Amino acid sequence: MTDRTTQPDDTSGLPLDGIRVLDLGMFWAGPFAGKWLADGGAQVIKIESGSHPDNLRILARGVYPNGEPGERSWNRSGMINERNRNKLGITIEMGTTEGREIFRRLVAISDVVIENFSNRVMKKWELDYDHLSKINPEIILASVYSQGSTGPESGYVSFGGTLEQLAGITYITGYANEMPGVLTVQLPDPAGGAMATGLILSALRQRRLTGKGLHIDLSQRENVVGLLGAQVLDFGMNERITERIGNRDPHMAPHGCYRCSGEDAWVTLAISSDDEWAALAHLIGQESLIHDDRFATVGARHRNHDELDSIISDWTKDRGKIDTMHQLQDAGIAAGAVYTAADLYADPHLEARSFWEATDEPDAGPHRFPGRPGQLSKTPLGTRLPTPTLGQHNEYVFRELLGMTDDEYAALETSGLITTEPTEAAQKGRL
Amino acid sequence: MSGPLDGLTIVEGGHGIPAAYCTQIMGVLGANVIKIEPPEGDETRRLGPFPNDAPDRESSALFLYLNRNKRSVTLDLDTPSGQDLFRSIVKRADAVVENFAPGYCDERNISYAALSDEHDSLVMSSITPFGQNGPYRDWHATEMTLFAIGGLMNIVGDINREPLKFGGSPALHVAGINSFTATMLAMHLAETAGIGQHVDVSVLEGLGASHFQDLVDYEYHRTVIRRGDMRTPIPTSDGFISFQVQAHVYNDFRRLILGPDAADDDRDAASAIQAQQSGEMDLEILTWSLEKTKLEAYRLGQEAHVPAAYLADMSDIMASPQLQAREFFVEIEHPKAGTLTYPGFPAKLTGSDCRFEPAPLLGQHTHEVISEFTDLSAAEIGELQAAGVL
Amino acid sequence: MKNKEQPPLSGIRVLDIGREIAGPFCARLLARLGADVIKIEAPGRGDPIRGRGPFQPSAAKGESGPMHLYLNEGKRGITIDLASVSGRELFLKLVEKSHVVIENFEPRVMDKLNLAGEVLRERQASIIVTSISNFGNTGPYRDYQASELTMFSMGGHLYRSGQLGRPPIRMGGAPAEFLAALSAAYGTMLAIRSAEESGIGQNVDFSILESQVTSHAQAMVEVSYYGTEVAAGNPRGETLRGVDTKDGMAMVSAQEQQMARLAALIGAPEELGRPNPLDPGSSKQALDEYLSRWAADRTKREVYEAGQGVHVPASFAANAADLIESPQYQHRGFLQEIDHPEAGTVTVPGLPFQWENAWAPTRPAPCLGEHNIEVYSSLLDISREELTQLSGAGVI
Amino acid sequence: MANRLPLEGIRILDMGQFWAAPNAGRAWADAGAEVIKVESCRRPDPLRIQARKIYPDNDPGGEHGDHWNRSGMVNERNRSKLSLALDLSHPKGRDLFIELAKQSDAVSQNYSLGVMDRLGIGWDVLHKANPKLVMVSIMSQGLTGPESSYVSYGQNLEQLGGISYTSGYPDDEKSSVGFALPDPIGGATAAFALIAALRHREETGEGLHIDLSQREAATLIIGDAIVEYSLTGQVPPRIGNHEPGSNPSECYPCEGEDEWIAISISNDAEWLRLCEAMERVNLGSDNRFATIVGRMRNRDAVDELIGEWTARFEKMELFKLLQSHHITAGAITNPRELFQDPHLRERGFWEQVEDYSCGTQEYYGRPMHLSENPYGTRTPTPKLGQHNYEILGGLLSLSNSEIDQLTNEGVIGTEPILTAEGGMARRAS
Repeated sequence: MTDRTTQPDDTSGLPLDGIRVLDLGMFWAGPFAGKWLADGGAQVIKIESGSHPDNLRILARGVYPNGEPGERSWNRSGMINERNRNKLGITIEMGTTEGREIFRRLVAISDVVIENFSNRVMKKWELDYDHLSKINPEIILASVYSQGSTGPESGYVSFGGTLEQLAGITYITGYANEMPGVLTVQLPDPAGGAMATGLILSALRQRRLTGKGLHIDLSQRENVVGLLGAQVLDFGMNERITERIGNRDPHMAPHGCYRCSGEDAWVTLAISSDDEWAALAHLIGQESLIHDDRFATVGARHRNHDELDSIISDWTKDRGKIDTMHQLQDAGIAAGAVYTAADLYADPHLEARSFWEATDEPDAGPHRFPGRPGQLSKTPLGTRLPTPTLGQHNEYVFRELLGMTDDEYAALETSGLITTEPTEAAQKGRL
Repeated sequence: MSGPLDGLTIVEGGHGIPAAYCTQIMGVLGANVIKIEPPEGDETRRLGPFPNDAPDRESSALFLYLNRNKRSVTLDLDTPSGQDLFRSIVKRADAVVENFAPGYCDERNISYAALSDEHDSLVMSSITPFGQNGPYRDWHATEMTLFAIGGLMNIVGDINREPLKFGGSPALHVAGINSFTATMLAMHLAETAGIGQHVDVSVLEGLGASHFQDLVDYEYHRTVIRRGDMRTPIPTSDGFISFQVQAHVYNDFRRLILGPDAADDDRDAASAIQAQQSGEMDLEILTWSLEKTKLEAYRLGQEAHVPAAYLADMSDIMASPQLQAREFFVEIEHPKAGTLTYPGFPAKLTGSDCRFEPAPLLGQHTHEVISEFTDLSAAEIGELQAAGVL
Repeated sequence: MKNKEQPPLSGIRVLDIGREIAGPFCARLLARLGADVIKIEAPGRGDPIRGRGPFQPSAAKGESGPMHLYLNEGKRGITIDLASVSGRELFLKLVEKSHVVIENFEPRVMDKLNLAGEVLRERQASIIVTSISNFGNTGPYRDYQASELTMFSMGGHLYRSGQLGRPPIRMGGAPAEFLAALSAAYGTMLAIRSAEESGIGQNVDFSILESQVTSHAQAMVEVSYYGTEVAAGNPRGETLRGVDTKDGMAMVSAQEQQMARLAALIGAPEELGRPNPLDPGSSKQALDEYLSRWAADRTKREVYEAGQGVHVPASFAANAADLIESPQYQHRGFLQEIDHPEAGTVTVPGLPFQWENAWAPTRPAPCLGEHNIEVYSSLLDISREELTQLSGAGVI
Repeated sequence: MANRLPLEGIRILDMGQFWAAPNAGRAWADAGAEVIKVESCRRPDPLRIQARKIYPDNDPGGEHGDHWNRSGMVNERNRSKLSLALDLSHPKGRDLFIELAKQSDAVSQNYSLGVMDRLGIGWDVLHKANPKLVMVSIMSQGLTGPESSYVSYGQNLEQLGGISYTSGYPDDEKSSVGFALPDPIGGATAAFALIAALRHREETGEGLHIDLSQREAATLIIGDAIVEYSLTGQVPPRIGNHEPGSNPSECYPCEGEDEWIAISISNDAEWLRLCEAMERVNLGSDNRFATIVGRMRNRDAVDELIGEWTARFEKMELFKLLQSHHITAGAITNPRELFQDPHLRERGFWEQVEDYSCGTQEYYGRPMHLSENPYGTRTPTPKLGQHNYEILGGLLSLSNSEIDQLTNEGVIGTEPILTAEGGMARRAS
């Protein structure tokens, strides 16, 4: 259905070649799904507006090359550039009837719409599934809600961090027998984005079977609770509330994170069997401990875990974390140095796997960003296009895809329905 | 139709969480999942918790959750007889999802190359900690070590103490979601163009692609982000809450705590928030929070459009009005473990329903599946059982 | 003094680490007499005999095979990985609370596990280790591999079986292993008796091959006295002198002094009942012809009853159905019904002898690891938390 | 203490005849029990004087002409016992027996049903005389039940116990061969049943009567068939030489006339090792044979290619060759070969016994060694009535003249009175 003659990139042969996606996603979860589909060869059109650009373009404390916002800072924000590759970028003032009319025209020629607004927004715009399916009965609307479209808390706003708390991860994360902490890695967003992508692909299959589009009502909170199935069942089985146990493990011992030489340098290791324990004892030159009653058996190692920790720390504390990781792995022991971003970028394994992908944003310059968890043998996925600048592909989308005339297009620009710059008000947020 | 993946037959192999969670999702969505277990069973059958803490290979909470909706076939893949049966089953399946160690399948002549030989549109997803190649290919890994190498552990915990893993095994579960997505991507091409392929999923790379900010900080201006001083949440009468205050809601937040007639803060949002986070309003916040339950405080915050959250433990999760209103939890009856409450599915798709059948007993469907997928007679199946292959 | 309601071996605890047939059956005999037998299996896979069907199509793996249900009835079941340090320690703790260990691994295995009798007796001086092996724990064939077929082949019986031009044919069931188990149970009882007197345990080294050699009626002494067995030359082709009946095979083994009664029974001429001393063969043959005609329109049981009615040793080839319906077995209560959680109600043979309260009330064969909690918590009082740790590490 | 034999101090009156019961008696005697073989001159153990007699070099006479003491079947299985030849049909004989029973721990017998009672030494009598006495009756079909009076030989019991039905070629019900195993099975069962009963008696102080059925003992061998039938309602089929799970498992021809070797391949790896042994490695990857299903479906081809290979070897050479490749195999050996077998020789399985009337002979030993109780043949099989004086004088403290008197009255003796042989065949062998 897509006119390829002037399409900015070539997706032929890729799995999703020919699928068009309208990506209204903001922040992370929504755009993450859009990126997945774009990687897969879909034509993903990221839709923002001057008044409401993706917030990651205008964060209060954004990340810019060499820390300099520079001109057009909204195109230089690392957070936006890291997660919108392979997309086309356009702007539409969705707040206006005219803007939404244009959007409807795009819906008519698209397969998928992704949004992660709070559940009020699309209704307010009369762009919820009922309305969209009237425009295009085969449309698939993927709503990446924080808590789903229904229920008393469905309107509540959230971020990855708050979802971790609401879904129970934060409560079970922390130092044993101490107060909890507000600890986050924002895992819910990539998890929700990936789940949404899989569901969109499943929905495409359902559409192939039924000829009908559908609405995906995804709750990120539920998606995260789903990562804790065993803990949920444990509550029902044993009326037990999972508590914080630091870096310990219910089954493996020793199992922990040990200080190495250097600033804030650490290595983790996990022992799952008597044989691995023997291997560790050999490695740290303490063969005598192998049959020591305190450590010889599984139960004993759990009971005397504190003693073990100090013995292991004594060994690790004067060693480099990376060398230690290699030594442990060479001995057949599961171990991992606590990597910083710098360590990740320097890691030879990821290098050998060509995990990092080069992009060259018009306003931010060449950089390397992470690839993806899955690689396909016959249709390798990669970075074809850098993250678009705000409204970068307005012309292609409105002229080529919607077939607007020069006058119509000029009218759009002058009316301010489309733009390549955030409004003053929008930029104020960054101050 | 019951689910979007109706009619898909998925063969699952290997041990542990990622592959099992991936196919668990597919099973809920309607796929016919055949779990190939070694005669001694999937390792997760050994992992607690168990009902009444009584270890039993049929009632591991982790196993019950990861493997619902599946059929279990026991097969000794170390024998040519077992490998031959595996190939016959795959011949009639659409996809294989496995997390055997790298090289395992090649040694047994059930690699993608071997399997796709007679099956062009076969999709095979291989999930491993570090991927199918590269120097760490054969390294051992656990949730914690991957969380560490993945660069996430570095930002969890207190800067003056050891970094922390997340509780439970979320990273390995997310790897399962990533595998689901990658597999579906390949399935799309297989079903529309008849082209199958091998999908190489790396748990580590999934984590590497899941950083919010610190990678960019390093790439853009070589700043290494570490965990800071651990912020403790705000205590309430019965637990903890926290606010994630941003510029555009900062004054709403002031009014929430200080009262409706509190004046706007005239500082710029950024520095105001910084001040607040470094404890400027702590006393006022405590006075406000301590006389509320965590749920009340959470609601009041949200109604004031301030992103608020409470630290939910498992009892809070099960009692959550929101999750209950969504009918998120489902009850499943299992012959050995009894009727238990499980997480349902995080999404509702119009026009299809989710499926929730109990996890299989070890080898429960060996006879059924072997007769369905091969031409073996009952006597031949009996011989294979006696020989320990099935 | 113990009251006589208690079975004879009450108070004796047996650790059965046997697999397949011989070891487990030996332990089962002791269980039937009231010993507390704990069957110890490898985690996950369990005793390979569990794989022997037939199974109902949707049966849980390894729980409802007839041979398993038969051999392991009356025992409690737990799992231990004996090859792991933690598992070995668990086992040794159990040894401290037990009297007998029964094993039928290949001879080198117990040494490799560092669980030889001498080692066990460091923890429990009175422990008895009964080892049932194919060729015994010494000698050139010590480490040779064997199965029921190959053991029976070497036992000196098979050479005269079957028909010329066809391979020799073994005896049904698993006679070599079952006979060995019965004799090993005797050896074990002797050692128990000795240990109860002296407090000192010992090793019982049992050889299946040797038990086969001691199972000959006369061949061995013939060889010893004559230098050859009488049946030497080519004995094959001689099969049971069976007669066909309406519903199977029967046999009438009349001796000379019984011929007359047999002749009368089957309506043969009287003179056939008085074999001609010069040519006994001919009259025997003639008698056999009458016999087959007589038997042809009778059922196997009728032939059996009629023959026995005139005190002639008659019998019929009973199959499993005949045995379950046998009035004799029913009268003696030799076969009993047991309810098994997976298999339902099954009929299992008891012991071939009885006296008042000889038999312990039995229990069905255990599911894999069924009694882990019971045994580990109550006997070794290990916490459930630690059990979960052990389970996670694959030790139990 | 430990090297004190397990059954030392136990006295057993062994009235066993023929095979099964005397075997049990020998087992007890070897283990230290004082086992008195009670026969009578009128009714000695039939094997002394009756069918299937085997004499050294086939010569009944020997130097003393006491052929009844030269019967191999008796001498093989009555070692380590004492012999008392006592006429139980004589009132004095019966009374003496009862007196002995008072001083004994156990009585073992395998007469036909009712004989002991007719002799006036049934369980009730003996139990009254000695409440602590344990008696074991080794019967064809037990002491009770509608068929308990039926007569049978080992082969009949093989049939009635269900063994014959499962034996033989799958395609030929009549092909099953009698091995008369119910006798050794019955003997072994009796041996361990008595020790269990003795323990029970010592703990409860009460004697008891063991009612043993050889038919039931035979059924133990096929007990799984009973369980299977109760589960499936199907009578398990005859499977010949096949072993469940092993493909192939069969006897294959070897060099020489009617020589065979049994091979049982229990998994694919073992099949590969066989292919190596046969120097046909290419077969390992041959899809017809590489898997269990393949070998089942090409059974004839498998048997053919193995058979033509094995036929080139002498069976014992092949046995060792296969075992060196860790392949489960066993040569079909005959008693002569077993008698010479180096393994049994090295294990000291054969015992040289200086018999009273047969010179030095070799007999099989026992299938087990007890590390702390090295036990075995203590004395040769006694001559008929050899210990009359010792026993009556020692245990019943009769004077020599009293014993002479009994001899003259024919109550005891040392020579069979070759009359009453009738009815022997009716006894359970």
